[in-house]
Amino acid sequence: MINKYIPSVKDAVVDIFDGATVMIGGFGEAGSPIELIHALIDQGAKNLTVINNNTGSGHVGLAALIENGQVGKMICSFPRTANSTVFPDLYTAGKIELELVPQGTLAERIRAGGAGIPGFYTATSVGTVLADTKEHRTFDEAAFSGKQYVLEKAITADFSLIKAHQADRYGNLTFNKTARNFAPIMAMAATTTIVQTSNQVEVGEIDAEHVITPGIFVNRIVTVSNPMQESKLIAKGVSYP
Amino acid sequence: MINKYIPSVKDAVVDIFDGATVMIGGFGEAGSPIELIHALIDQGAKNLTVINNNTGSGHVGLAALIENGQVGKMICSFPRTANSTVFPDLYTAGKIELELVPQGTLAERIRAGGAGIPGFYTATSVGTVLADTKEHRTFDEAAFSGKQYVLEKAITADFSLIKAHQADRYGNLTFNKTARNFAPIMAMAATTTIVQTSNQVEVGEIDAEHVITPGIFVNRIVTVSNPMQESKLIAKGVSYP
Amino acid sequence: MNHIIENKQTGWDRSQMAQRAAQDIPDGSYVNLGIGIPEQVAKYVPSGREVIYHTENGLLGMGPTPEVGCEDPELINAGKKAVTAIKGAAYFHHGDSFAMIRGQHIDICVLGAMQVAQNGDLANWSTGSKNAIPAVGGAMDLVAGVKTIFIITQHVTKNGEPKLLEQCSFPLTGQGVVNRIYTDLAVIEVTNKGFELLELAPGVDFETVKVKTAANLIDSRLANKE
Amino acid sequence: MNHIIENKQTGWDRSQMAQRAAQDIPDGSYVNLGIGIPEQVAKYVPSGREVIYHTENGLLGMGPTPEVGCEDPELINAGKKAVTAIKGAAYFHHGDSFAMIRGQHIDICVLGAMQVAQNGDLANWSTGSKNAIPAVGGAMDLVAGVKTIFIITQHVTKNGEPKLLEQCSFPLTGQGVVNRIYTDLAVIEVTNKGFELLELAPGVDFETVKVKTAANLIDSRLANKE
Repeated sequence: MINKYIPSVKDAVVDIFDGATVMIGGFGEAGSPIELIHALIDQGAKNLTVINNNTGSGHVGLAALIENGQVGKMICSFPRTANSTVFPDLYTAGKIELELVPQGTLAERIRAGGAGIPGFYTATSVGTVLADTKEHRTFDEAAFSGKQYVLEKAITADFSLIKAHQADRYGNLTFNKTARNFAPIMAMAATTTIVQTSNQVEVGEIDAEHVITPGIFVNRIVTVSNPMQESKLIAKGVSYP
Repeated sequence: MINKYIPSVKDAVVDIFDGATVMIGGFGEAGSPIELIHALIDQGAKNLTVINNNTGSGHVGLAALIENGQVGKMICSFPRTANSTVFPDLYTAGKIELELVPQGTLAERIRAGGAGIPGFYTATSVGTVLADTKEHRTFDEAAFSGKQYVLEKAITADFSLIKAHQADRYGNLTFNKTARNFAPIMAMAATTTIVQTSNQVEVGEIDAEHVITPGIFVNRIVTVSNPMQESKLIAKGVSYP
Repeated sequence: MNHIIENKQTGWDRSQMAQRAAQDIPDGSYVNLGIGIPEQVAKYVPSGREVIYHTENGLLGMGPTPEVGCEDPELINAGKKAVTAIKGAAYFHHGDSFAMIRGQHIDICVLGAMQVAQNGDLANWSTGSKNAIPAVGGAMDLVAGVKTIFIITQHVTKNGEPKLLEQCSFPLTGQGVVNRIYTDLAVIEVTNKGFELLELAPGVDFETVKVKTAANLIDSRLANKE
Repeated sequence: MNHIIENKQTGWDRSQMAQRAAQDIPDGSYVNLGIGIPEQVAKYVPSGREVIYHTENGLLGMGPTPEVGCEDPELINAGKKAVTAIKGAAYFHHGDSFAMIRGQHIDICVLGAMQVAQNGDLANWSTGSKNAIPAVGGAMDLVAGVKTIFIITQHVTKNGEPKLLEQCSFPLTGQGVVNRIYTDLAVIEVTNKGFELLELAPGVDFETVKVKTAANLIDSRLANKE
């Protein structure tokens, strides 16, 4: 029988290894799997490459993971955020690497990684410093002619940590509003996709027409009944651990 | 006010021009917008390039459009089907052009067309005659190394004709079961997307979490209350017109 | 527009710039609004027009700011501020959201600017300072993918330096992407010939705008009258 | 398996080939079944194993054939036959469906074959005849994308010609893609060394299989015993 539920966030992240590439869902706090991130802080894996749109805020969640010295490199589109000091300080001190990727290119590179597409072309970043080292080419087809495009390469990961609204034991997922953001594509792009949800549902409760992430993309699910809210923790001045 | 509903299938296809590229949704009869296709037969546009997974069956729908001499070229993955004689006869007689594309490459080329991606790489067809004229390259990234990939180019269209389950006046769509197939990506890839639905719903009736095709990809909607079922027409020996 | 022109003022303030840009958004448009003044545009779209707002973090049909106390931390815009969703909205993931952008499905994007060049080059993400933390977000995707790019910006910097230039000195966000600029002084179109003045803010004359623009400025109001 | 071995027969019939292949599908697998004999595999997966079936026209969680009269023309499989959906199924569009395939998310695909070469090359879409209407469907995507490819095929053609060859003469579907072959005579693994016999059908001896195979055949049953 297929049952992807496991007992705890600790079990969920137990095999994340030093040097692993880890995608973390969320756009700001919306969709951030904060309990999974904190479990990864407890677990202690080092020299991680982390993919997220941002670099976290305050001293909890992703910012705390970075602050704890576990992240060697960030791949993101916007490493400055309100209440974000951890990454900027480390970056300025030369203690963390940054690969800056335009947000849509980041999303599409992740989707490509999940879809078995090693590379694709886009007009995004053409003529900017971010395209300086990229391969350029043109296309003759009418809809795309007369412009330059750059080759962008897929991003894949060893692990993805994401937050879902509902999950059944097959791993079928739904998401809540704009907390969906990067989660469905990150679920596709990782060898091991780890999900936290506050709503464990029976198989069949999610209508087959409404499934956003089919279970095939999910490896482990853990129930976090009352997930913390990043902005509330920050407002209280909480630091993790 | 946005209202993409128009009165009739005749109005819906009125400006499809000779030589236009037309994507037609459906996988076999599931999702085939048969009333829109018949309206296009009545309208008479010629020398069309048609994109569909198949080439129709019997003498109705897509097969009838081909039989009526309106299609100069088919782009498809599987032009032979049960009850399919129209295309095979014309092809054997050298009267219609065929671009044969693996089904997943066809889907991804359409999705790329809709997503503003002029080209992408895939391992599909490498080492086969279908890759003979394609650009090959390798990638160094671990997840993709040691294999050859071919460059595949986006497909876009002047028009897409698709069938939806529900539609609101914004053009938000849902689909029914496996009738979804190519419709959402074809809706993205055409300059003008034309939808037939039997369920006109009010704005807000489709939950924002359950919308499959957001209205931005839809231009015209027409209500076809009791759509015909291709296999039933074929069983009855119906020919169109 | 009349109530603006009747004011005894010189130039447009931030809200008026947003209001002026809003006049040029047609009924039925799909629009993405950048962070800052552009966000205000939604408030001023003339009544009778139905405009659908896209936010790149996965929502088409973004509604106004919620009332205090009704914010949902999982319903935010690209600036990470709480928003609402209209009836008829749709949620989708980041891959699909930027397919909408890159695939030229969004009609208009309204953005801020650090510099705009007369050929439409835009710089709005970095001053090129070596000490700054680089951060680009979705700006490069938006300018590369959206059909029409409107810019709302002060005509000059706080130090009085022109922002409309022959050539940008800051790192570019995109090449030749800007269509129209709404400043505190004027509405300016970027054409094949360069900057063309479409309209002056109340109390502002052509010479004032020309002096504050570090590139040639064509008065197309005259051309249109000829 | 015991009830098969106890039959006083020679070789496996079509259902038994499907049944034999079904034994090798682990619990929890995601499986795509090709048209023809492969479709039958689902009927024979041993009880106690939960296997999820994918059909490339947009369904994960395909269930058995519906009862007569309960067919839904909008719920079909890749062979365009009426199917059902299990509890816990999910529908998606063709782009997403082939992302599952191309992205190596499907564990096993079971397909038919015209020819298989000892290096794993597969030919199953065209005889290369100039008069035939070429038709490929999803076969090239499946063999390029799915982790493990099982083939179910008669060991020889209707005319008695070997289908397991040193090299395919028909146009390829994919290069070096086949992992295991289930024929009416034997189960054969494609390894770095070539075809390796894993198991003989009841009443069939190694020499019989060897004679009907137009390539070297290694008896790895012996190797395993050594």
